[in-house]
Amino acid sequence: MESHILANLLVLALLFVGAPLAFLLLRRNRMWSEALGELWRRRRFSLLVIALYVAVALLDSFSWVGGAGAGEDSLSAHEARSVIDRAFADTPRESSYSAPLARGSFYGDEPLRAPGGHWFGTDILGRDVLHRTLKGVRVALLIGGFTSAITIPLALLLGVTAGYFGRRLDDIVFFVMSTLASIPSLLLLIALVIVLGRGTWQVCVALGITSWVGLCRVARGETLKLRELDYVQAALALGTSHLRILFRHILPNLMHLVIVTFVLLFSSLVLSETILAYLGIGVDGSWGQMIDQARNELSRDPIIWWNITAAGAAMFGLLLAVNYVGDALRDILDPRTLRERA
Amino acid sequence: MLAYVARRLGYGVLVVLGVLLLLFVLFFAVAKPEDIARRALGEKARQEAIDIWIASHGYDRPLWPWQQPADNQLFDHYARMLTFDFGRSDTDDTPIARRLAEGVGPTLSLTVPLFLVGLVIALLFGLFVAFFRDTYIDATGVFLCVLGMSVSLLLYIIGGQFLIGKLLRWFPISGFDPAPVVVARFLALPVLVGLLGVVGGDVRFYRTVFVEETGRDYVRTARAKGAGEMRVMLRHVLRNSLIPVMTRVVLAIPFLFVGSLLLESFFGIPGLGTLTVDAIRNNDFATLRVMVFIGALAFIGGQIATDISYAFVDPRVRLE
Amino acid sequence: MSAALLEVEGLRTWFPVRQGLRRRVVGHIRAVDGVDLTVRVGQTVALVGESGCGKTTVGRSILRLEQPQAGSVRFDGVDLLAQPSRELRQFRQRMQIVFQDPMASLNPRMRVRDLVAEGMRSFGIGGGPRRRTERVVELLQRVQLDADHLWRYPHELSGGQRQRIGIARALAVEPELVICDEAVSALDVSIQAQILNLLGELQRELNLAYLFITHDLSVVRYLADEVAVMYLGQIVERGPTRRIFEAPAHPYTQGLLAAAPSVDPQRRHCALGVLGDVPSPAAPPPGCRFHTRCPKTFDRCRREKPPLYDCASGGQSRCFLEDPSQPPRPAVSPREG
Amino acid sequence: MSERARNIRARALARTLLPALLLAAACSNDPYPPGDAAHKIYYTVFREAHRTLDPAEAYNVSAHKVTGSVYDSLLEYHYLKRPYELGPGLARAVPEPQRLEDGRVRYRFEMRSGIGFGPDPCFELGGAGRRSREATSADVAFQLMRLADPALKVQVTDAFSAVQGFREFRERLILRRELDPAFAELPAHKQYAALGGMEGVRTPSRYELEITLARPYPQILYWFAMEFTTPVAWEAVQFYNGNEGRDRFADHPVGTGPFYVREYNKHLRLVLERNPHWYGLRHPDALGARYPERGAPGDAEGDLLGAAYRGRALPFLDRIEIRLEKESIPRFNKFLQGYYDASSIIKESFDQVIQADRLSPQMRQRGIRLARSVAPSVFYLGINMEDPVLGAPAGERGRKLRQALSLAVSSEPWIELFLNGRGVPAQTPLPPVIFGYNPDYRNPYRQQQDAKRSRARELLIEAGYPGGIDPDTGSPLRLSFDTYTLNSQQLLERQYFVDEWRKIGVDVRLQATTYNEFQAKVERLAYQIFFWGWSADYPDPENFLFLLTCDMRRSTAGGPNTSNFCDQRYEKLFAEMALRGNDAERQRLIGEMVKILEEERPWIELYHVVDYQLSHGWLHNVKPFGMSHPMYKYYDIEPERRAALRLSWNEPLTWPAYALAGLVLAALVPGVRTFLRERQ
Repeated sequence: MESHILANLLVLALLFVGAPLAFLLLRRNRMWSEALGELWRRRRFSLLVIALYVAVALLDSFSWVGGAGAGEDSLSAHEARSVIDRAFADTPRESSYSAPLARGSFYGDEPLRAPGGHWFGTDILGRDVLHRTLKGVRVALLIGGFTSAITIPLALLLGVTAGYFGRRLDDIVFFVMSTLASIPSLLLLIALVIVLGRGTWQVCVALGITSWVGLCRVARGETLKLRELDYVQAALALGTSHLRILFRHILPNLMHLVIVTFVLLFSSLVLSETILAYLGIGVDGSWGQMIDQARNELSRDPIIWWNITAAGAAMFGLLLAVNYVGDALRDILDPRTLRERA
Repeated sequence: MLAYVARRLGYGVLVVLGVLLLLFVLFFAVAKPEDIARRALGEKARQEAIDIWIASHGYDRPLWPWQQPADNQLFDHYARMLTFDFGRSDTDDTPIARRLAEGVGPTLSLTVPLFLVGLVIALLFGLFVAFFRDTYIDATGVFLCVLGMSVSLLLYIIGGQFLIGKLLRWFPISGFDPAPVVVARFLALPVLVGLLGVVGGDVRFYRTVFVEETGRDYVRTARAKGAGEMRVMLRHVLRNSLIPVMTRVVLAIPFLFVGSLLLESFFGIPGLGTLTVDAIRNNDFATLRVMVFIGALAFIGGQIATDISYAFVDPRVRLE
Repeated sequence: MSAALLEVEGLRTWFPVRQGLRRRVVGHIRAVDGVDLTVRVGQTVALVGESGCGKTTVGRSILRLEQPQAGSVRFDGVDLLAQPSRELRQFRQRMQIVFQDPMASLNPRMRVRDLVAEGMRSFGIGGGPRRRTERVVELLQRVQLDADHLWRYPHELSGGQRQRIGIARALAVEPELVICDEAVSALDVSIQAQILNLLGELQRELNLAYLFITHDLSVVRYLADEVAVMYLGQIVERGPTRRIFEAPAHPYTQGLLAAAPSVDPQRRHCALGVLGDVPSPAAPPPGCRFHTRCPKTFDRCRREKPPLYDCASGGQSRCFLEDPSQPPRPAVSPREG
Repeated sequence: MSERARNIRARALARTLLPALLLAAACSNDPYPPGDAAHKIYYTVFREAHRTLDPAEAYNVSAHKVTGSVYDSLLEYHYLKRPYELGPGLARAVPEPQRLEDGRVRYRFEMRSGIGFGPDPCFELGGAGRRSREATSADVAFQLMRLADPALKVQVTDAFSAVQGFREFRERLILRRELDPAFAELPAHKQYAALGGMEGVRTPSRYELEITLARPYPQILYWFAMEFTTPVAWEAVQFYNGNEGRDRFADHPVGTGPFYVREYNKHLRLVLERNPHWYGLRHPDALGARYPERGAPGDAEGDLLGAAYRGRALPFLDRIEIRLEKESIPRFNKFLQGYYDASSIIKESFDQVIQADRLSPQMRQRGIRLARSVAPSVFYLGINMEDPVLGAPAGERGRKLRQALSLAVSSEPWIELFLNGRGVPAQTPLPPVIFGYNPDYRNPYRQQQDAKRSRARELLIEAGYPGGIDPDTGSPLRLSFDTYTLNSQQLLERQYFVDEWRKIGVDVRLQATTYNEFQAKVERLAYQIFFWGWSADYPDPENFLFLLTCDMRRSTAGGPNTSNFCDQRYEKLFAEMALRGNDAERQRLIGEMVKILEEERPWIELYHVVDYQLSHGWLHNVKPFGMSHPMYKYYDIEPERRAALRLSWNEPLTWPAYALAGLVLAALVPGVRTFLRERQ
């Protein structure tokens, strides 16, 4: 099956099954809906910014073949293009650099094909920088999303079972954790990408392998604590099965830690990718790659600033919002404050 | 106590063995020696030369002990790493130990000032922000920290070189020279840029620690006794926050030896970070393996030191 | 007298102490060291002792939340300790536990309805979810809570309300025996009384048996039919409540009673009139375990371990003073009271 | 306040101020130790640590900067004359070929006496206290045998395989080493001697060297103008074996050149100093020992034939410092600041430096000079001729497809975008400075007008892919462009071609892999289009056209013909062309070969590099050479002028620091004041 159809299905599933489900679950659970309400009160702007990024990423993930090709590019009619790509069908490529909203090319001042049409200018190959920046949103969220899709289940599975059942299993998990944690993560990450090969999946898997330990440690430590708590003992006395205890009593009570850890992890993932991009093993189309491609343009004379600025600002905007939300979440979900608010 | 130290060390050794196994799987079982050989020999190398190279580096032997118990790469890997016989670089056959010895000076000359200055600034700024908590200074401080953390170091480096190196001409844009006065010139810019990348997270951490500490009873008591605000912050809060601060500091020390990949390679400092970046760029697995190993060793050592020193210092830490 | 519901014999729960490089077991904390107990249908037995004496471990061992090393716990004639954990489930329905800290024993992420219904669900009581909710409402009413508490979270309730939820949760599975592990210790005195009254009412209505674990003798005076006093993992005295309160036989019980009005654990030590701390359960003193702190110690206490002697006034006491063969000694004048 | 307390205060103050003072003293961008400014030191760069500086192995521009200065060769190019002219170096004259009756060819070199190796402790091996010795023909012979040694990573063995007995010597060496471990332990020169040397290399006397070729190969003389055939001291090879803390020979050059290596930190810098034993000091009249009297037309008008230099004894410089500088922008900025003496132009600053095709006024005002030259090199997109879709197996369809691809991409805009126009669009493999280049020839498949794009579309239809659609699958024809760089900036350069091909409807995918993976693909023949370049070893058309011969095929012979092009007509013409001197017939033969390439399109020729060399006014006698060969012995520097200019150009701008500090203070003061008031 064509990969874009798979991606579409995923987007649709996310939009029409995942999102309502999550919404309902949150609505049903007053604890979470209250936390979200509090978050919304405190960080309205940051949440809106993140929502905007997510929307762009979703629009860029939904693509189909057909429709009018983009100008003279006859191939594009045969390719799956996303909603974002189609939105830029009317801003044709230029021959090379042009400044934001310029009417002529940057060198030579020849008239552009879309005078004033490139809000963020064009890059050396004449591609619209806004278009590329927006496409970077999806890559960034993909890096964060896929990595956490690998990291969180793995970390939870190992951390919670190790903490709950203890003994041998705990010894093994703890040993693996200390082994992985003792390797400087950036070096391990690079080694993994080099060995696994280059590509989005490989980078995500490598990021996942290097980042699950932190979360796993948190999950294990918290489970160790929770396991001894009276309500778990009470559940045991009530004949509740281990599986149900794990899912009803342990997991929900460390979810807040997972969420906070994840949110703070997200920014470090995106930042790590820029280093990978600099080393030539990053993800295609990422902001890291844009920055790396553009890093020498600041030295051009006259200076070409819009490429690096666009990518840097887009990344900065996302990470600032994410960090702010993460900060607020940490306060809101802290059980101590929970009790205080009660 | 002795038993505890011994056990902690024993576990450290076990982790070292685990790290080595992981490295072996990564660099020997997954990577193909032919790739490394071709990279080392250049584009015009013939198969014959590649075979010679692989044989001379011992990459043609069986990997695992069950394939050949006497002479296999796994045992060789363990034996070499544990005796610190690091062998030669895959790219140019220089002894890796020598490159490490050459690189550690420049690396420390960057990381130590960066670490010390960063620590002082982060502590002072953290105290400062905690002192003015809930004022606009605090809010601005936290915002600046988050700001600092949200920007890629890559951007700081590019911007720093452009602004300070090129426009303001304060310091050389890049390079290194061990001569005493000149080295300060070379290090000033990378240290400045590195601070931007490091300080944000540290300040936020320290601020949290300090704010938590100022909420405690003894601080209130001290205030009630009429101690000045400055005195409270410096004498009481700072002193009592030492444990979390020390933890973070001690955990950062091992990384001094690994160096900063980006800073060193952009500023042309011939340290261990550059060594690593070169190894990455050249698929020099022999060197990369050693670098990862050294990093892990430093980290494990640091952790053991922290744990043991806790056991000595903090009566609350149980040894069991 | 009704039939024995729970018979504990020679219960021993030791926790291993590991040390050294190879983590060898070098000793044990003898939390519970040969305890016998009997609880009859519809009866309340109080297990009393200082904190750290192992009384909580007894409760948990009975429910097999801890794994005892030896002895037997017969519930309705079946030895629970010999049961595989699969079989254990049906007995867990018949025995329940109420914990000390109502906040810690209620999952903060669950609503009252789910908390109370959890046991029903796992034992398949009460049919479908809707029926279960109805039953939860009934239970709430039974513990004197309104139905509108149904959808609240524990942190939205007061301490007393929480403990009522804890009781409702225990009752939900229709147990015959409820182990109350310091069930009222964390509550204010006025609320304590309310909960104790509630427990009494429930016992009458549902013909429940209680094993009431507490450090506070005063709490059990009007509730318990029988009292067992524990010291360092062993029962040192037991007997009908009235007898224990009026004529305590064991010096330790006497000390406890003397200290009873005081809530402060530290002051209780002083009031006990005995020196030093509780000895370590890892290395209990030879002879009588209480001899290091007993105001009436004599030679034999240091040499021999006293068995439980039947007391003249009913019950038993682990003290050579009760030994019929022991020549009467000039009694060190006992404390007034 | 007590005396003591005051003391402590003062000390604390000093302690806080000291680093600040130190920083202030350090606040300068001069990267060199003070005192060096007064010397004739030439500063230049290397981009990454040299893997090897062994003259038998080193084969790139950066390494040749060092090896070319440290190792002298028997022959040398004239510094100024163009077309290139070969003259004597360590040899007294350029030898004439002697044809022997069985088809072999013999060259007899006569070396100068008194050629001294640069000072080095390794010569103690030949007698205590010795720091140097005379180089003789045996040292050249030793090096020629090293070229055949399989233990060395020699990349030019093909060129020397014409020497009689070269391959046999190599095989005997392999065999003997395998069979006889004791032999393998011997120092290299003893091993070679034990084998009786190489058949085609003889040293009749201390200063005579006789080379016998099994077949004619007139281009061999060019190889004697390169470091590969320099005299190498056996002492250096034996001593620097990498054991017991000694360097490897590859990291420790010892040669007879005008400079010797005084200090080498692989990851910092390499310092060359005048060689006190250089032959030029004894033979001041030797051609390579003095500055030329005459040059090419135009040289006299420039800076190149100044009266102060003509006929003067070389070298002029005291020292050469080659520093590691990985990134191009800092390197160029340091050049602009006066800390490097010469530089190429980075594309980022091109428009600042060059305006209207000449140096910008700012640059001229600084006294910077520009030298332009076409390098003997070619860059091209190669097509794997063994590919079933694109290559020879596809027959006429493949040929049309290649022609279409060739027509679709244009060199001119690419050169403009990525090289700032510093390239000559290539029509054939031959660059302008090489014999056989025809300035009037226009390749019909490389001419770039928009009209040609429609011709490319027609060719696609003829090839059976109308509109780029493969009729078999009904979807666009998908090809792979296999690149071996992960550098994102180079990927942009590759992306340009992909975008061009898109315009005619061919879906070419950029397959960016590491160098290793690319090599593996080449090994498996799993590649279609690739980007490659060739820089001439010597100025002869043979050195370009051999890249497309059957013998050099990558797939069968592991040679540099990565296109795997093999055409019998081309082969015949090549054999004839290679042996001829530069005459009209040779020109005609080359023309025919070019015609074949024009039709077959194994390459899409892109461009020949035009070097733009900038040098500061204080640096004299710089003429770009083209081939990778450093000419530092001809350079000269005015250190006083340089020191003065550096100072005036690098005054730091300090006001922003004060402004920033003021701003921070201004932001803080009100907050602190209100806060303190509240607390009190």
